[in-house]
Amino acid sequence: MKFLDKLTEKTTRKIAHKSSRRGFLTKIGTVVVGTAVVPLLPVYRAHANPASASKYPGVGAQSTGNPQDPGDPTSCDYWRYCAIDGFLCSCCGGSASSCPPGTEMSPITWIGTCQNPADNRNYIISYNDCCGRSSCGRCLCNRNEGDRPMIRPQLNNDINWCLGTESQIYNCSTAVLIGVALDG
Amino acid sequence: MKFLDKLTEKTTRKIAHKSSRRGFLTKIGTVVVGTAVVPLLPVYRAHANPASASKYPGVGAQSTGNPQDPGDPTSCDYWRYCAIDGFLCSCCGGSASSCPPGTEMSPITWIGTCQNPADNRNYIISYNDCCGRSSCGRCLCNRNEGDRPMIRPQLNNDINWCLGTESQIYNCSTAVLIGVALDG
Amino acid sequence: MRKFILGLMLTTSLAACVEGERPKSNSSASDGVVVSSEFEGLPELEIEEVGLVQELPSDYPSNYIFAHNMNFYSILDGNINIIDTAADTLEFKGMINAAQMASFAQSKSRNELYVSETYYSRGTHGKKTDVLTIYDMATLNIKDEILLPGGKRGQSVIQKGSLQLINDEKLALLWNFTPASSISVIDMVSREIVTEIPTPGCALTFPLRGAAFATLCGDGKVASFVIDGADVSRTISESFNDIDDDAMFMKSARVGNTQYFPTFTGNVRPISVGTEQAIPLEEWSLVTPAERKDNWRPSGWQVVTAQPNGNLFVLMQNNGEEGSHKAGGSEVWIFDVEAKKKIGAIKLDKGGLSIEATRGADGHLVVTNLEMGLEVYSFDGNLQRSIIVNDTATPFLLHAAK
Amino acid sequence: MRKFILGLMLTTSLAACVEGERPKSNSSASDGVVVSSEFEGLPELEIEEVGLVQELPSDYPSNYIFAHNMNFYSILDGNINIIDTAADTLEFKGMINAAQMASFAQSKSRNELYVSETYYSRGTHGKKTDVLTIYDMATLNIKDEILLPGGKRGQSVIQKGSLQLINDEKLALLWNFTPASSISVIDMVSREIVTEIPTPGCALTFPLRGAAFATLCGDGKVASFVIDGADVSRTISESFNDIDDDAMFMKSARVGNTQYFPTFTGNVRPISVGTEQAIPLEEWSLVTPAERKDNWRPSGWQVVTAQPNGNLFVLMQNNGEEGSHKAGGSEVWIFDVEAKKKIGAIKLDKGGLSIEATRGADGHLVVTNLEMGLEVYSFDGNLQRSIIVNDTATPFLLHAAK
Repeated sequence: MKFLDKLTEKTTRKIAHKSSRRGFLTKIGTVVVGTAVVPLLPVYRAHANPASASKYPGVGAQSTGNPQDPGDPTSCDYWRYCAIDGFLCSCCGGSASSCPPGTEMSPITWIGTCQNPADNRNYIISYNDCCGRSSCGRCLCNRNEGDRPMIRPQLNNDINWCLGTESQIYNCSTAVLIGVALDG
Repeated sequence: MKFLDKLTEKTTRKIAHKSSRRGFLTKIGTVVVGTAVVPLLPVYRAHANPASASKYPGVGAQSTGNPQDPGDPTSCDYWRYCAIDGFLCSCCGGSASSCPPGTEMSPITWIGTCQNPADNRNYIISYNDCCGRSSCGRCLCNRNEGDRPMIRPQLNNDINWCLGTESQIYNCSTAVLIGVALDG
Repeated sequence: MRKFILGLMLTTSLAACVEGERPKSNSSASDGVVVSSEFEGLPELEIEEVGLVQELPSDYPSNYIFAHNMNFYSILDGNINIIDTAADTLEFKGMINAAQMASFAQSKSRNELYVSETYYSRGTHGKKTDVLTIYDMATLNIKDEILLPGGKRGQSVIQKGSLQLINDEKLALLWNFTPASSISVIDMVSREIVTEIPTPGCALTFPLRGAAFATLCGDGKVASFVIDGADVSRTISESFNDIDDDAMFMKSARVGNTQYFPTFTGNVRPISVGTEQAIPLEEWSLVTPAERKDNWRPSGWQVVTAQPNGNLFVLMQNNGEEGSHKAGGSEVWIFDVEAKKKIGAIKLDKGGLSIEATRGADGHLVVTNLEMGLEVYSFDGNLQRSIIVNDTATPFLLHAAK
Repeated sequence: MRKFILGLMLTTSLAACVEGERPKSNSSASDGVVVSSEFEGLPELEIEEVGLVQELPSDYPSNYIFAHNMNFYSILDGNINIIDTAADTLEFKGMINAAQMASFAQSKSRNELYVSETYYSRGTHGKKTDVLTIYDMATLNIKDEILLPGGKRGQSVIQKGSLQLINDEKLALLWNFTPASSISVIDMVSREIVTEIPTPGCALTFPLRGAAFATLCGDGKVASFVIDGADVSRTISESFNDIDDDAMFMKSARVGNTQYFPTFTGNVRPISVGTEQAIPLEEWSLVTPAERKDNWRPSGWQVVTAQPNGNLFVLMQNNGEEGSHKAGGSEVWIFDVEAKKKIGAIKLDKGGLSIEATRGADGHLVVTNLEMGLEVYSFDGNLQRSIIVNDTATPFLLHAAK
């Protein structure tokens, strides 16, 4: 029963705070309806190691290899994950922007806006789900910045966004960088 | 990941020891083939509370109400469970000898011989599985006294004994007292 | 190895034995030396019947709760667990399966349980089947199933608004999402699908009086629908839900004829549901100015519950902020909805993700804590017991027995 | 609330950035004040493609392992996880589902994975389908499935003997149990069921040379079968397996042309498998008289593994006794099978339930520990890394990539 770790609330909240004064996607979601409207899943909680809040035990660390894209894609506090909900595909045989072998990426998806701490830009992140295999079970992560109730589906991560795929079974979630949010 | 508790090895082993000098069902199993030949499931492990090895956390204690049938049927060290394998039906809406509502008791089952510490008799226990609902998930318990490899199926608890039931999906295991083993 | 002979003897009853009286623990046997015990001369234990299956009362006591385990680590194998929250023994009553982000409802008048769910012919792939499964409450056996055509059943993190009963439990309302949103209306007596109501831009439902229901919409309005056979009439309110800056949670609880929706920043919006038309009432604050400054806000999954004719309970966190609305709360605040005033607070032992008040005079508050166990509190805040649903369960949603 | 305009600009590559060079952590933004950073003037990060799915090499490196998660808490939703046990990053390669106590095998010659499994049309109930599912190793997509008639597929705690490939991977052997025992023979090239061989009193299989296999039986004998199309010939050994007092585990490992079966009390039984007929060889002791006195015994689930042309590894516990044979071990002992002698021991960090040696010169020992995580040891006993399969997995069985 200890596999759901409440300690990580703190981690998650810290990050959420970092960009909480920034704008959210409330106005943008509908613009990107072409690609648009994202992933699945529920509750504000990540499964991190109490000793090192940003690290899931038994999961190897990763790096993008790009200093302008800092952080660990297997960590719930990676900057792109500001509104993700589910198992991180980076831990499941995929990457932050690709699905594990044998799954299918949902074409319909929900969008978040996350600030990159390296260049201080706000990027549009498309949280496409990978579908057709059951729960990956690694690196459960939930962050809700900009999340709004289901009557704004393009802004909601509670819906099973495995839609338009051959199977609606949810495996993991990606965070694909699809644009820049300019502060007008 | 801590939900599988290795501490309970000790509990289980202590019990196993208690009757390990007694005879096993090696000769008897085949006799009872009518009712006979039992339940499912795998590995020597119980999920007990480290603080009190005989108690699963969040599960209410029970009593048979009969001093000649001592112990707690929600505890892996209850005397009847000397060769059980799976989730205890006593924790799942059934009892030591009955299935939870909505499930079906397997007519085919595997037999163990357990010593009752109250009257020092060896009783024949039929480990019938309850089937048709998925894993109950409470009180996982595995003890293997008298367990033999699958070439003696009537003595093996690794086989899914949800056979002869409408569905082979395993829910939990009972320990029905069906006779007395007389030391000839 | 010694030889045993099987003796299947029916022994006489031991009912005379005094309950609770424990035998002296002198039963350790070593090397075949049988130590004598006070039961040595007594008849053998009675032989038991094989094949017994438990049943439940068809009308559940008000302390029963349905703990819906979404089973996040195997979503396609979710389940609903029936638990007696007032019991210190035999608290787990039974389980029904509820596959793939299922929805759940109970009919008190027909003693039935309903699960709308989704299956694939090969578990994770193959042919998809949406179905509403009907269980008998006493046996937990499946009585029937209603096939749901079109593959449009809405799937989300489990919530109450996706399956509701109205009109004295005669009609069921099922939320669809493809991503087009609609509501399927099913006659639960004849078990036929009556109609499908398009609800573009709206989601989930809550009951109104009679054969009517309401749904919240993305433009901040609430739409009301009255069903007359296959005919449906609709009214829509003005916009009142500030989704951008202070969204109403889509979780609500009813006291009397009013449905209460907490908002992200700490207000509550009442909606009158006593007629066939939902009427938004004036919002009030759950927090004092000082509490607001400390960012006390509702947070969790099912963040609100109520005694049907009593108080409102809201799961609260402090230091809340944008994005923290599903984090879970540290306290449950109790509100007198007439006085619009906090009248109590329960500090939670292990935090709370979802809350549910059981019905009846002797009710209590049940909490899914942040470790995914259940905790039962008296309404005045005393922790009465902890109950595990199962070792790996994620019981995000609780339904009190009607 | 501020307004944003979406800018979908393709930025130039940042490949020039030096890997590993981290930006100074001066990115905290508060109240809209954007703090300058060294990347401030640089082009935006490149826009990424939506829809990408990873692939694997069709010939897996020898460090890969298949961790079969029986998923004890949702048995109908088991899975097989492909893990690079030599990697400190990107160690998890992918997953295929494996429902309801499935069996698994891999074909190196066809780059295929096989899963024999069972589905119900309604998850836990309804119409039952046994099927052998065929996956492409590079894409992990399903290539085909072979329906298994008769509903007789044997279900047990997952083990290797329930699905074996023989005759240069051309034939698959499937264990059936109803409780009558039989072996289905499937031609994996034409994907047709060739025959079903009754094996009363016997269970599981292990390969012999060519189109032949062996099975252990309840009378202590081993039966050998040679398949010639639909014709099958059989030979049976004398009785040698003392199932009552020192049973052979039905888990074994092969070194050269010999299959090694540990026994419950600490011996090992070699069986010659180099011809079309299994020939029991002389048993020898895994333990010294002193170790036997301390009751050092094999214990766990998959208690034995081997380097194909090297040493034998056995998972051992001390203070063993009747009923402790699945408890799991504290050490892995390494044996030179020619000298019949222990040549090393690895003390396990968190105990072991199952063990598997990866192939190739740079191999290592992979252990499912008693907390259900994986640990990777060098053959000389150094713990190299810990890998979690998933948070609730019960990976009782490991298969090294061929």
